Amino acid sequence: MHDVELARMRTRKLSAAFFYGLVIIATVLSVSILFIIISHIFMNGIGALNLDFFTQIPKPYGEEGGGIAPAIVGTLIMLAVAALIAIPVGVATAIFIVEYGQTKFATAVRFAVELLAELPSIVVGIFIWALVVRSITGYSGLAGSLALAVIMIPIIARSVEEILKLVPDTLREAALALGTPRWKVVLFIVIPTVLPGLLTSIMLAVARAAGETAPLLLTSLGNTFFNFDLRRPMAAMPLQIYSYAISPYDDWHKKAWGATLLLIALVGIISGAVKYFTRRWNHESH
Amino acid sequence: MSLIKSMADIVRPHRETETVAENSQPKIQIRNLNAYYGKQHAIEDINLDIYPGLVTAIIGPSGCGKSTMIRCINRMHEVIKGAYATGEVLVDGENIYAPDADPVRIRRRIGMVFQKPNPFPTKTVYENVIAGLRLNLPKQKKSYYDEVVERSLRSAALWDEVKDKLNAPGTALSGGQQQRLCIARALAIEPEILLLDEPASALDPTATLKIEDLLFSLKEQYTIVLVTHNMQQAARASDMTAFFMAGEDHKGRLVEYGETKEIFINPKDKRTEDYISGRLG
Amino acid sequence: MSLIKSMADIVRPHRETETVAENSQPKIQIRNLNAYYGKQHAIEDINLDIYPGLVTAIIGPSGCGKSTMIRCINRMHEVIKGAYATGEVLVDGENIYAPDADPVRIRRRIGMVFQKPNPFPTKTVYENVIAGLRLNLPKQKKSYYDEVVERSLRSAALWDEVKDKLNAPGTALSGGQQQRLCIARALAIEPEILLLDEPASALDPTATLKIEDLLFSLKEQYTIVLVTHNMQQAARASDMTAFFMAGEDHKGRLVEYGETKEIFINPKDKRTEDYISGRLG
Amino acid sequence: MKKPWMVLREKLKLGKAADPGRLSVIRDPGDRVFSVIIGSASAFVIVLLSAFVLLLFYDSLESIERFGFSFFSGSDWNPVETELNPISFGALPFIFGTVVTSVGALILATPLALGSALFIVEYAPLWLGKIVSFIIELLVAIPSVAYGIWGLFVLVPFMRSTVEPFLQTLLEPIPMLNMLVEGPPIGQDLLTGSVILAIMILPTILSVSREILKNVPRLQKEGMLALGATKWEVLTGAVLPYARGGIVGGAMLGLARAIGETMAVTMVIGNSTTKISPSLLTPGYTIASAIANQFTEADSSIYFSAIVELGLLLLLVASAFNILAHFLTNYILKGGDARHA
Amino acid sequence: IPGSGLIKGAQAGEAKNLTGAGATFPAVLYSKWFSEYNKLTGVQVNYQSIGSGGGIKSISDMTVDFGATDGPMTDEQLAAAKGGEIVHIPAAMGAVVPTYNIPELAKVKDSLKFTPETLAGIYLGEIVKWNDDKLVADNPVLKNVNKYIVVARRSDGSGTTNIWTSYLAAVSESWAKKVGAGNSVQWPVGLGGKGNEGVAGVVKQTPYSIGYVELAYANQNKLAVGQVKNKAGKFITPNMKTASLAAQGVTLPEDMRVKLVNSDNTEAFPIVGFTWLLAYTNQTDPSKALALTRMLWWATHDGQQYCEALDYAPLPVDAIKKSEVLIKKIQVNGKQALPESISK
Ligand SMILES: Nc1ncnc2c1ncn2[C@@H]1O[C@H](COP(=O)(O)OP(=O)(O)OP(=O)(O)O)[C@@H](O)[C@H]1O
Ligand SMILES: Nc1ncnc2c1ncn2[C@@H]1O[C@H](COP(=O)(O)OP(=O)(O)OP(=O)(O)O)[C@@H](O)[C@H]1O
Ligand SMILES: [Mg+2]
Ligand SMILES: [Mg+2]
Ligand SMILES: O=P([O-])([O-])[O-]
Repeated sequence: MHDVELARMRTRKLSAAFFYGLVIIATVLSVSILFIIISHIFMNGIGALNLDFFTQIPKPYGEEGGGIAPAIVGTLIMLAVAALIAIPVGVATAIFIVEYGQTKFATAVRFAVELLAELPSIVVGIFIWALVVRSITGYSGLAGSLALAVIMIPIIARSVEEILKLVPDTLREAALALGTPRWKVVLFIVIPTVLPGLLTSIMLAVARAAGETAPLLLTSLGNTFFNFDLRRPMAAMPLQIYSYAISPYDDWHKKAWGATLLLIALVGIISGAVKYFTRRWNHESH
Repeated sequence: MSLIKSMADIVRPHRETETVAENSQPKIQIRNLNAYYGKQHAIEDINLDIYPGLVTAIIGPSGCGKSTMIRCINRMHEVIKGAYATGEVLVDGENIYAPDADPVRIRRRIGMVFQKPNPFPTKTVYENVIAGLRLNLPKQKKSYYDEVVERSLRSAALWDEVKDKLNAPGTALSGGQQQRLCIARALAIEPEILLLDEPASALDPTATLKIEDLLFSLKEQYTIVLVTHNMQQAARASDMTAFFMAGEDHKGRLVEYGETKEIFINPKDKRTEDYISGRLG
Repeated sequence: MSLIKSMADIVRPHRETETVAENSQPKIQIRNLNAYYGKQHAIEDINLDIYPGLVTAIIGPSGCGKSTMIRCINRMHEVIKGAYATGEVLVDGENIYAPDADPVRIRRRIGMVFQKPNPFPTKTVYENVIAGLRLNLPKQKKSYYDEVVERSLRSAALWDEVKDKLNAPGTALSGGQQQRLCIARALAIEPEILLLDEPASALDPTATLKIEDLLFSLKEQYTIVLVTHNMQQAARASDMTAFFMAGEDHKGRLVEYGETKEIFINPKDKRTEDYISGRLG
Repeated sequence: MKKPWMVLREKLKLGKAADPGRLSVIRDPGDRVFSVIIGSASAFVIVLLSAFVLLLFYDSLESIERFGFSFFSGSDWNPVETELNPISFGALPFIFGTVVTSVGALILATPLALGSALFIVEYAPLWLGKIVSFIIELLVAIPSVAYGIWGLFVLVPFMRSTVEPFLQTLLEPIPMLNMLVEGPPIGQDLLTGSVILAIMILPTILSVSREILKNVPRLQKEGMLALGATKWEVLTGAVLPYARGGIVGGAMLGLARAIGETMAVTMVIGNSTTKISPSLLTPGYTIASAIANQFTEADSSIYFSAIVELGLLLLLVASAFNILAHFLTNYILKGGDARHA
Repeated sequence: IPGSGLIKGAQAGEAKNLTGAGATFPAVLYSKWFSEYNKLTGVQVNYQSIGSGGGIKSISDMTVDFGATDGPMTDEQLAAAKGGEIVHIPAAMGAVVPTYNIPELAKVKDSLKFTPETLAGIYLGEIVKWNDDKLVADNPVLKNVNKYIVVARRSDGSGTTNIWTSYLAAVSESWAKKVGAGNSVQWPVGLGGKGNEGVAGVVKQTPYSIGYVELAYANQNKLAVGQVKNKAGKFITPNMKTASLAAQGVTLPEDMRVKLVNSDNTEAFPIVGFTWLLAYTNQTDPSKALALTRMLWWATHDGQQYCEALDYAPLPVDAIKKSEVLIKKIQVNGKQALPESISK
């Protein structure tokens, strides 16, 4: 090699090392963000978790103690109702897109799902307010559930679509070649094959909806008492976190951190549990 | 050429005495069949009669439309997005492309085995075999299923190897076993016709030979169509051979059809000879 | 067998008079080379001497480790995640796997051309040719670049076809032209060794022959290693041939190495004979 | 000889046993029922999307008719009539705040995301890459309000006491740039909004870029390596030019998310419609946080209508960016070359 | 208070749940009330403090059973309400106070003194530093506080804002012209906080800030509270007494929609207002109407005892009398909703 080349090699090496350094820095920064946030939430939140926190209703302003039980209950109820609505619609839509996806209509559905999935959640709040709160139920748990369902549907549809696409066509063809009608192929061959993945992605959508605040602000309003009636306003953890966090009360700040920790733990537990069960499932079937 | 001579040598001796079913009634009659993938015209104007009790091999270079051809016989071609076919395929004289023909029923009567073994991964060996029954028929007694499973697996020459593993998942078998399992699965619903698309291409030589033996033993009862890119296999396992080739326009056409012996030893068409001698492909 | 005879016939007549470089100094010495993809042991214990001024062909069934082998020669093997190699590769007596060896420099000295033409799509033909210079040298005068471009494209037998298209994107050429452009790109930095991994497999026969002619004209100046799955090509274009094969354990090994003429006409190993006669693969 | 299919039929005592020949019968009704069910679920999704647009449009009609384009260009958001200020709704400050914070977020997040994606795809061994991308993608699982509370109690004081004063001393002497950091460091401002958004869109940009980078043909990289290029030269010479379109697409998707993000921003941005100024240290407002703050109390019909129009604007802009992102990334992922296809 | 003690325990036929939403200004009091009221009657009154604007909008849209505001509804708003006539039932009075967070003054006992000019100046963005001459003139301690003022105000529609801006409009001509008074105004400066809680939160978290909140929020959080110069020229410390004085001598209209700012009373704190509960006179659900009227009665009578401890000013007797008339106007199916046993 020429001398010029050798000389140049040194600077090239140097710049390669320099940029490698930048890449490392970017990575370390990005990775550490998660740890920073989670550790703050954990340290600030853990102290708030006691029996009252889980069982009591909130105390009047300025009084210490009490808990956020109505919010925990409300979140669970609204999530359950939302999931009940969103799972069938989302899964059916995904099946339609994947298994019947040859038509213009299916393309339009895909596109609609895509757009709905990226809609800002506050817009979902406005929509449900205008459609449900204003003219049908007033502020209510039902309206909150519907808002969460609207958020879940496209997420479920999209992730289930991805999962269904993983089923090799050879499997569908194997079933079809046995003289099986399409719907049976879908229900008895395709879906059982990917059931664990299907459940995982559905639960992740549920977990994501669990943390939504903005649409609930406009629909479920909040409640200081326990409420199991969908027709009336319902408390929810994200709402409670928001109103407690922006308040000036130290005790509420503590509870807001505690509720945040709980919410993240809930999301973590949902996804962890799903992973655990699907893994067991896989072990059993293989 | 000497190569062809040596090929002829490996044709099984019993083939020599086989009567070719020229005057028996064809089981499948293909008439002016054209198949398309969207705008692409994949095979053009195929006319072919397939006889019961024989193994008919379809050979030809890659992309000539072999798979497309046999998928048209049980209307599996159309399950691919944008794919469609024109023309007629008569099974026992009845056109399966008639407007009121039901593809689901057609496929029930015409079994198919694919290039890559595709047992249902979530089902056991046992359940794989009776999958077709479960999907298509009302629930039966356990003893009936047991009987079907044993009969089908025996027919597929797999019973002895898997009788202790009936509750293992279908994917826990070796490649060759999986392929025979797929054959058993197809046999369980007692089809009249068996289509096999390169069933041995994923298998090692021992497994391949087992499948060939199997075909030999099944052909009395079924009409068998076998796609293969392996000359030796076509020569060994089939009674009739159809040679397909795609032209410059990429449309697959039937070049030559006849008794396997004839095709391999005395091909009439220059292209057939070239292909068999290895000059093409 | 007659097939082999006919192969021998197509070996170019000038090969007959070529002196095989048994006593010239090898340019590349491969010693106990093993290569791995993660846990998979892809090639095992390879020992091979490659001589300057000759084209050395590497042949063998798919998956036997041909690509892995030549990628070890310029330390491209290790760029795949999880892949690593052990053993020695000496170039001019210097071990490129020594701890202080610099892969960037080694690659700069050993050019490589891949199976699929891979011109840089964002660069023009002109810029594609001098891409290596831009990397390795300080900025030069335009006239210098012009000169290199013309010389390299002429060496790659491409100049006449593209001299009016130097500013078109590299991907605007035909497949064969793109492949020769990649060769020109490799030649522009004046490597000592040229590795080609199935350079003609994506090309039509005419383009293939052009590439083979090109290799013939380049071999005086370079040490050329050519991987090919095309027997005729190996027979036509190479002086030495190494036959690789993978065992049941999927590890690729060197089965036989020698003058191309010998390998094709008088293979010593039964497996070589089987492979060349088409019984394997 | 008995044909095998006849054996089966006899055994099962199926009515049609005697007639194995008929192929054409009435089809399985299950298929029709099934396709109607899943078809209507799909239709529902389309209806839902249309209903969004129609309903929001309907409710913002009053504002659209009254203010027309001045809704986007006006900077007075004044729900109360005074002697000098008539009632008017001009969303420019919200639009400005949204643009500044989301573009700011993009500027902060893209290098981090791209750097991490390069690390994952190009530098790290497989196992490490997997861990790193798993960790960064966990950021998606953190709810918006959790970012909000963290932002409010940790980030805001940190920005106020450390980052912003530091930036001020750093940029003070530089003309033009010093305008960006004028004013008292409050901590609740456009800059902090950008930072929190950057964290939130980091995983989005990361996962898109990672997929794109993985899809850069190995041949392209190896072609460069074989010429004796260093890793970095391969990245700049072969990888990034190829992946550029897709990475921009990922950034667009991040932008779409940043634009619609509500709670976390609301909690740290200061919620102020005060004058548009070049300083990033002024408190601001985004479209989404304006809706969150004002929706429940827009007590006159024109006020309400104006708020809904903000929602409509958000919907349209987010969708537009989403479509753009989709186009750019799919182009790459489906194998099209952004330049020569 | 006459009329107290009439509600003791649950009543047959009464709804067990009521939903209300609105003002944050009285939320401290209301949350105490409804907690006590629940213990007393078993009725769950879910009150969400979303701001007076929200209260007005929610009652107008009939998305809640009752609303709450501390900026009275305008005639237009009353006319636009979906469910017919709305009555303003006064619930309590309170002072809106300037509260600030200046670390240097944490140890200083005396509170800062504000004049109409300085308050308007700060909120108009004309006074930007704590050591501004105008501020220092009344507060020498500020001489060395060379810091920018971080102004906090409401981001949502607010009755507190209404009281605050009504006061500024009354005392500052340029405020009246530029900004005006109302539940939501176009603020020249400031960080927005949602609700009284939010503004108090901002002040608490942000050094060198100033905000305005109902007195209870400042006191419960130990925030520094400023004195304000009243019409008579006296600096008045806000508390229950000085707030009560603001209503003295004011003739209350029948519908109780009245503003109390900038009182003529020489000892009164100048920034004071009523806070109201909003209800339709035409109720459709008898059980809800019963629960609502009983709750309103209890609040305006028994509930007043909780005011003092929470720094609100109880209603003047005259206001209670007027509220009784208004509560009795609430009807269901053409009949008075409040049981006769109470209204006697
Ligand atoms: N799913 C498809 N979509 C579009 N074109 C297709 C599809 N499958 C096959 N083709 C095209 O149709 C033609 C015939 O393909 P076919 O698979 O029938 O060939 P084949 O003879 O089975 O080849 P092989 O031996 O490689 O399996 C080919 O040109 C092929 O490219
Ligand atoms: N990136 C990879 N990761 C893991 N295993 C690989 C990879 N590339 C090749 N292998 C394996 O290494 C072995 C040798 O592969 P190699 O590509 O060297 O074969 P080859 O002789 O070039 O085959 P072909 O003629 O098909 O190109 C094969 O078993 C292959 O499956
Ligand atoms: Mg095929
Ligand atoms: Mg290879
Ligand atoms: O009481 P407000 O929340 O309307 O100020």
